[in-house]
Amino acid sequence: MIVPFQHLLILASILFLLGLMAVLVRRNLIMLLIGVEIMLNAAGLVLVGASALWQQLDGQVMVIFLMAMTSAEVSISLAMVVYLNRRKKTIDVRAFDELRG
Amino acid sequence: MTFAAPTEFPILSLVLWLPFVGTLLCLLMRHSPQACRWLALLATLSVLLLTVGLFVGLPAEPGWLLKENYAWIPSFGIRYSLALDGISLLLISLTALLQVAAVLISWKQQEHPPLFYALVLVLETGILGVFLATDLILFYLFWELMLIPMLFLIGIWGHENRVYAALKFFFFTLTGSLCLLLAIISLYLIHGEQTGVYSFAFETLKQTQLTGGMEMLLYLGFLLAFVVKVPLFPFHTWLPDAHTEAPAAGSVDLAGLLLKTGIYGLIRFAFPLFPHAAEQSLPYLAVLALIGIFYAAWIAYAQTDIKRVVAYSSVAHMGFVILGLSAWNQLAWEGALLLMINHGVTTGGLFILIAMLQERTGSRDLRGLGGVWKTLPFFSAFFLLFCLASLGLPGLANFAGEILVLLGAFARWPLLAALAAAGVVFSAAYMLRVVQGVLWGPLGQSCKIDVKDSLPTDLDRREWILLIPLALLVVWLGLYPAPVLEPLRGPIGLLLQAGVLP
Amino acid sequence: MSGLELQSLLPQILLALGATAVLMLGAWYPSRNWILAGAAIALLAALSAGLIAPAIPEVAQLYSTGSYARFFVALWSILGALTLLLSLRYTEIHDLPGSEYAALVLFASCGMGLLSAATSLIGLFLGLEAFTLVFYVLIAFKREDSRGAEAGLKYLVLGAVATGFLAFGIALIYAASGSFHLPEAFAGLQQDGGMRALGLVGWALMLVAIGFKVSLAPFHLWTPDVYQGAPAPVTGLLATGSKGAVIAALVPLFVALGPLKADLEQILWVLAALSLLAGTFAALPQRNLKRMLAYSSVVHMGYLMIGLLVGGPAAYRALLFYLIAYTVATLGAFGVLSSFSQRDDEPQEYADFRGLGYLHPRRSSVLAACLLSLAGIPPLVGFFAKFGIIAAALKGGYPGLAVIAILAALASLYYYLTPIIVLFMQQRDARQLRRGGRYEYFVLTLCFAVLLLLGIYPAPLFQFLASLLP
Amino acid sequence: MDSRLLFLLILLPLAGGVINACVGCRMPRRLVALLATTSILGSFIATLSCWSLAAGSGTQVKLFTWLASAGLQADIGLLFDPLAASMCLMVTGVASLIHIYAAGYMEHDENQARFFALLNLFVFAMLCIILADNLLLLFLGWEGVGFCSYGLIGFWYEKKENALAGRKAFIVTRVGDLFFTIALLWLFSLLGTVEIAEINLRAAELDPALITPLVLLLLGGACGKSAQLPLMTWLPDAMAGPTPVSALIHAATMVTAGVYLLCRMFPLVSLSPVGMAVIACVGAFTALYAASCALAQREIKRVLAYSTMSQIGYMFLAVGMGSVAAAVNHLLVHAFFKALLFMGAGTLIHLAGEENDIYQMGGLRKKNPLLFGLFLIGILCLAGAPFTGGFFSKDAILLAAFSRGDGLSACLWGIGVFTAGLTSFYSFRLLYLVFFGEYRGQETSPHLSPLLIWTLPPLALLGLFGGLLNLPYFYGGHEILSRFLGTPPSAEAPLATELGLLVLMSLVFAVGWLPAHLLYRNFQPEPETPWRRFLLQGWRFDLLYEQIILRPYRFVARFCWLAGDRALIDGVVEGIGRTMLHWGGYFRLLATGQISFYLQGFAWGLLLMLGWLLLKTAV
Amino acid sequence: MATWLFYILGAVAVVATAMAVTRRNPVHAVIYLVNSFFALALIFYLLGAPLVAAWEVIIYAGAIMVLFLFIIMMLKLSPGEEADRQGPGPLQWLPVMLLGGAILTCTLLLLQFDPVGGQGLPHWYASPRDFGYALFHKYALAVEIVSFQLLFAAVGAFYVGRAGGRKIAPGGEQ
Repeated sequence: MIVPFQHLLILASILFLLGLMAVLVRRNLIMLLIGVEIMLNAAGLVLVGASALWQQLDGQVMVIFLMAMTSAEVSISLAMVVYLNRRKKTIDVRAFDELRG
Repeated sequence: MTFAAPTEFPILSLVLWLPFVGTLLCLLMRHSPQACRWLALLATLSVLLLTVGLFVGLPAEPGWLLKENYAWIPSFGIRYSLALDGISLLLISLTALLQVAAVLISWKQQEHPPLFYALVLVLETGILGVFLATDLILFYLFWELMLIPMLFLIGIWGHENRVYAALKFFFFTLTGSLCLLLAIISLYLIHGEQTGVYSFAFETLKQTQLTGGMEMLLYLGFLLAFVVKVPLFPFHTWLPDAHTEAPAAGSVDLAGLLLKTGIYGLIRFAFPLFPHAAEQSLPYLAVLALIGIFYAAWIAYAQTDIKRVVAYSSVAHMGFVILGLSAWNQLAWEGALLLMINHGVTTGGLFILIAMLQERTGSRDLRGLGGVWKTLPFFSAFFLLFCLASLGLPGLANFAGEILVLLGAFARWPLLAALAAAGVVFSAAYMLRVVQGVLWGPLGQSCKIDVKDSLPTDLDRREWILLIPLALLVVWLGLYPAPVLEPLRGPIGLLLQAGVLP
Repeated sequence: MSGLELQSLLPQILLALGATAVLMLGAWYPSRNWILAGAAIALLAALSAGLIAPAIPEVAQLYSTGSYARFFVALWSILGALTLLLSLRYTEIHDLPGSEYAALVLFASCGMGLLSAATSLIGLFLGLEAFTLVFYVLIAFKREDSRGAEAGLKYLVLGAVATGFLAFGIALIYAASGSFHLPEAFAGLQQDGGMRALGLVGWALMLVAIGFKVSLAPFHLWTPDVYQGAPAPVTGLLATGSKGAVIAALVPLFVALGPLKADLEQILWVLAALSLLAGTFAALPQRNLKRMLAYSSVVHMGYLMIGLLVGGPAAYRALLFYLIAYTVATLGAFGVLSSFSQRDDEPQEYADFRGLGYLHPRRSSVLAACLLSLAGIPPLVGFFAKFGIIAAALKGGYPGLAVIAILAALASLYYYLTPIIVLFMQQRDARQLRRGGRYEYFVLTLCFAVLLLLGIYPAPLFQFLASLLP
Repeated sequence: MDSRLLFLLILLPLAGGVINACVGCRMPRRLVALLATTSILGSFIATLSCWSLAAGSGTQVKLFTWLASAGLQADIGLLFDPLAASMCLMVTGVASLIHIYAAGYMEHDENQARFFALLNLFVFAMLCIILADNLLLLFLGWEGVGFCSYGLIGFWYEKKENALAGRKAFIVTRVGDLFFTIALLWLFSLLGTVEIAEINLRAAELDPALITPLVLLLLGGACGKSAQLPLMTWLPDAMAGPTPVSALIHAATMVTAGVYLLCRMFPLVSLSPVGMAVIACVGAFTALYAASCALAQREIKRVLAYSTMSQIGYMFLAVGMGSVAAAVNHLLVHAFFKALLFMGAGTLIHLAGEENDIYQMGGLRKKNPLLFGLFLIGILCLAGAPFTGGFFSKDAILLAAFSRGDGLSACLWGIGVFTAGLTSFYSFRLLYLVFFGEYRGQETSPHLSPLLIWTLPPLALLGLFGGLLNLPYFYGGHEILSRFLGTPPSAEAPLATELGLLVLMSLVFAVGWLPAHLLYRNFQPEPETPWRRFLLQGWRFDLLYEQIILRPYRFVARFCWLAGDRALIDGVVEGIGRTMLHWGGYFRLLATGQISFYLQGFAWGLLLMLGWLLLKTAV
Repeated sequence: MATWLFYILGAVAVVATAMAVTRRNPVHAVIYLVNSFFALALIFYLLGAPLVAAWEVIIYAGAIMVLFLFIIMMLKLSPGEEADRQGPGPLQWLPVMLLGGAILTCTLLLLQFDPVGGQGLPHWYASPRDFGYALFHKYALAVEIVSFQLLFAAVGAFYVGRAGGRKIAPGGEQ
């Protein structure tokens, strides 16, 4: 065996939490998106580990879908970033609080 | 099911849905107000004829006189089941009558007549439904169905403070009815778990075995809903506002009918379903009723708005009714129900007259009115008559009911009944104050000219047609109530057996 | 993949291909009529869902083609069609590109259809993402409207994060059970009667994502902002379809979860109660119709959660009935809003509605009817919806929730009546609005009719839903 | 003869009243008056023709059942027995005369229809009281007369005071009615019937402990109607009504209803010595009180009103002393001469140009000697001049009191005698101030309708010779009335007593007359002393009641409204609503619009879930 | 040997991610992230997923991150761009770290209760052939759906990102 599966879970959780923290704390839209990417990667790590654990491919396939989905999402997000930056001349999420209450 | 087979011709459904058809037609013809007026009158009149026909045609015997029962929502065991006994018969007759009055009194309704008449008609369907339904969910549906049109009637066509009044009315009653819903569903589930028969049919649920605590809990759920509608003492504050702010038709319906639905719910559902809990609750009901009688009479004395006085007088009268019910004997119950009918007629008449007065003088304020007899003798005569009836002058409507209630109540609560008799004196105090302020004394400044800058004119033909029957009814019910009492006798007997007698 | 599979998945495929076709053709022949075409395609898909029997019960271990799935595919297709019909005039006055819009809405309803049909976590994930991605765009579709952009951004960021949660949750569950396919995926979570810790963590993560999608407290905060910013028809779709699809997908999920649900019970209880309270309280002081509806939708999701929590055929039946009632009423409300919307702005503040009831009686009364139905006033369908849920709660032994639900219903009347009062009971100083389009009137009439008919005679729908349940 | 003819008695006035009420305003005035008068005359004739039916225990007839419910059976039914018959005769007779008088008195009033309608209805209600065979019907009449008097006192409603006086009368009497109602309820719950005859029959069955309270309750009712202490304040104000009304309602008939009630229920009443004693005391003290007030009054009608009150006091005394016959006799005689006095007063007021104040009159003897003669007869009866009707009836009462012999009766007798003196004093004060001396009012020469004079003589005669009705054997009479009524003959007092009383009473009369003669023969205005004012204001009872009843009542009313309804109940309800809206504000604040805050929501939610799950799995 | 490699790579990934998350300058952040992705790719390879590892490098490190860089450049978010001039200081970090730490501890503690703890990851190798077979047979439908997603994402991105919406002044709006 390589490592106990648990260790992999621990690693993934740490990465996930790092991503989450980034999302929580950063104000720069780009950094928020990066945080999301980290979280998704953590998910991917778990999936790959699990597919190794169960010795079946579904997990790996899911990772592929995850990546594809991520790229789709990223494309829209970055388009959004461009669009918002064009409108407000900033990508600081704090600037977007016109709707509230 | 414990129900007999449905009657071959669904006369009850006809009575029930006729007004609703009227509503739809009104909405369709919303571009010609005149047509809507006549339509509404036609619909209400035909209902009146039908009910009078039933009243004359049906025998005065205990038990259901007519039944209808069809499957409706099998998955919940909800059935479309209507039934009619002497009590409901009287109440639907009253409803039909007062609705005609309501339409006639709002004949000159100027803003959005179609919507107005449509709502009045829906309201009629709702009230009739409440008096006819025997499936609890069906009953609840009609119970709620009364709220919305009334809300709009008050909120759209009301007076100065209408929205507040409308919301207050709505939330008071709705709070109660949601408790009712909760209780109904719980009862339904308990019965279902006991017998495996999931049904909302009243006669089925009556068989449910309940533990004391649970029975009391459910009973309180029912009680709250009905008592708020009646209204009993601490829950009455919605009524003065609603009555005062509502348009004439609204006030007539509120005072004449909606309050009655509360009483009806009590005797038809709350008491029979939970006899033991009901038995335990009677003393409290009696005391609250007595408090209500005094309290309302006092407050009425402090009002300057005539409508408010009459509204509070309704609270007092309903106090008498509840006192009668709490005495739990034939005499008192007959009196209570009779008083219910009489109060419907007299108070309805009073609100009609007040509306006429306001049409002419544009004021309901005692301080501004006075000496009306000089300018409007006929109007004043009617006003005096109805006021006297309302203060319980023997020979006029209310007295018959009140004295029966007192006689019956004295048997069980001597002290309370004796005190309640004092309420009659108080009612004289505030009613005569109104008569004083409106009819007698020098001409009040509001009465010098009416809205059309001329001396107010006395009753026109429509108003005569409206008032004569009511006046005759007031005298008839006062001098010869037997025709009303007989249909009541049998059903009341049954209801009293259903409960455990003290 | 075989022809059988294709044929069995026909409705979704129709939607997807139709969307593509509209997109492509629209590139050559730009026209707003593509929206009508899209509506036609969606209806076609609905028809096919209703008429053409599936050859095989499940496609590729991803999507079921059972009657339950088919029903929701049809429902969301029809919803898509109605949304498109509502959008026609809207896109005109706001000068939005027709074909893109139509294509995106079509694909959104395709995604919803897939989600409701999912029998595997992968399928769930893909379906969910499919329409989430589309909504990112649709919400920000009015590009000249800065509020739209902000709403889009909020939905995007939160959605992306939620996706992360969902993915991680699914991954954990897969790690625990070694399968994505229901019910094996959950069967693997079983450990001496309870749920494995891994499963618990996975479910917690998934619940966050789900809570975001259907806006349960405390994951609901985005709702009012996004509702307010998005174009009215899109808001309608977002409020009904995206939430409905998730709920519809949750039912089989919980069915598959079986007894393990017991471990999540308290959490679901708290979520439901919290949503009921938070939504109610926040909705009370609202003076903006869209925001009010947003918070009220939180409350409704609380009701649906009660249904899920109780479980069992009766509760699920009540839940689905509630879902449909909610969908119709909400669609109608937003339909009225979109048909009220003008070139320069769409009235949302109550101040804009004062006395509007007499200037536009038909649309106003439809709005009133929808609100009253949402409030659960008979004889509108909302009453039986609430009735069913509360009955289920009492029967399932959750009197506390039932009481909270009743109180929420009571309080809800305040915020549902306020706009009605503003519409009908205040002096009219509202300005005359342009009369709505033909299709809008059609949709609104439809909603109204459904509200009333189902309110008066709900029996058939109840029986039908009972027959649907897996 | 068909006993159902009896219903003509009550139906004729009713018909007259209803017709006048409905269409009277469309009929010529004369016709209105004619209709009213004939209807009353009709019922007078009916009474006479039905007289034979009254013999023995009378006849009972039933028209239809009014209220019938479990155990309760209240008919529209009449009991025509001697007591009722004699009352009927008096009421219808006096009423007819007064109607005729009123036709002249009101001939220029444009509201004649209303007046006569109410007057007829009043007679109808009064006859209901008299003839009712059950307490409910009696109560109907009881309230009916109350309403009619309300309407008639406030007949000239443009003047606020008149209407207010009417309202006062109605409500004060209604307070009395409250006790009557309670007595009724109680009797029904005890005996299970409201039939008067049956109640009287079975009264003996009742627990003696209960009878006294019952009697007191009945007394309360009687006090209200008959303006006895403490419910007497309404009667003087009631003089605001037209004079015929005062004559009919507030002198002859309605006010005596209380006495009649007590006589009616005498078999029950007599069972409670305590009750009897209380009745007697109330009577005696009222007699004294009213007489003392009458001393100081200036308005002619108020003097008469107080005198009425005091005479009714005598009747109560009689009942209390157990001599129904004496009471009834005095009732009848008093009715005659008091009606006479009031009608005379009405004429005088006309004569003096609608002037009420006796200081503004005087010397009217010369103006109209005939009227003077008639009025003098009235005064003599009132003052109890020997061998007038009033003398005999009063004498009988005092004799009854005297011959009882116990201490209380003795005191009451003393009071009675003293009051008799006062009575003759104020009567002659009135007479002198009005008729003697110089005329002090402004000159007027009103045209007097002959009806205003020629309706008086019959009453004068009746008053003068009313004594013969029940002339004791001592005077060679046969006590016709008491035999007719079937009451035990008055106590056979020894000759000495009889003689002594005769002399004493004559002396008392004289003692009353002499000072009046000296003081008022030629007019000088009386000095304004506090005592006089005290008496003038009826011992200031009105102020007292204002302070201890009305003011607290108003306060309670406002308090319940503002503090109870407005502040407490509405306060709570609206408070709940406001609180919820307030909290709603906080929940709104959560939606800050900040994306990262929303994300924090996610994180916190996740943390809580995981924490809970951890707790569950760990524990 | 693989075990040691795993831990080393794991450490690298964590450190690199941590750096990426905390960098003030987006460009640096992206570069660090690329590092961590490389590490993850190697871990994937260790776990017997060569193809996934390759794609991790190609798609994530290659495509997505480059896209990020491109956007950052395009928006001229050079160091000293005002949006994040002074990035979140300790004051912002502390609560978030506490929150994250709490969640992490809860997760890890919960995982203690899971039987999976004992299981080890075996040496295992999924050949690209099998992988492709699985992808295009069992999951062909899913692939189609994903492709549609990509298509509509592209459309959306194009629509949103397209320059010059109607009412936007060249200066933007503030």
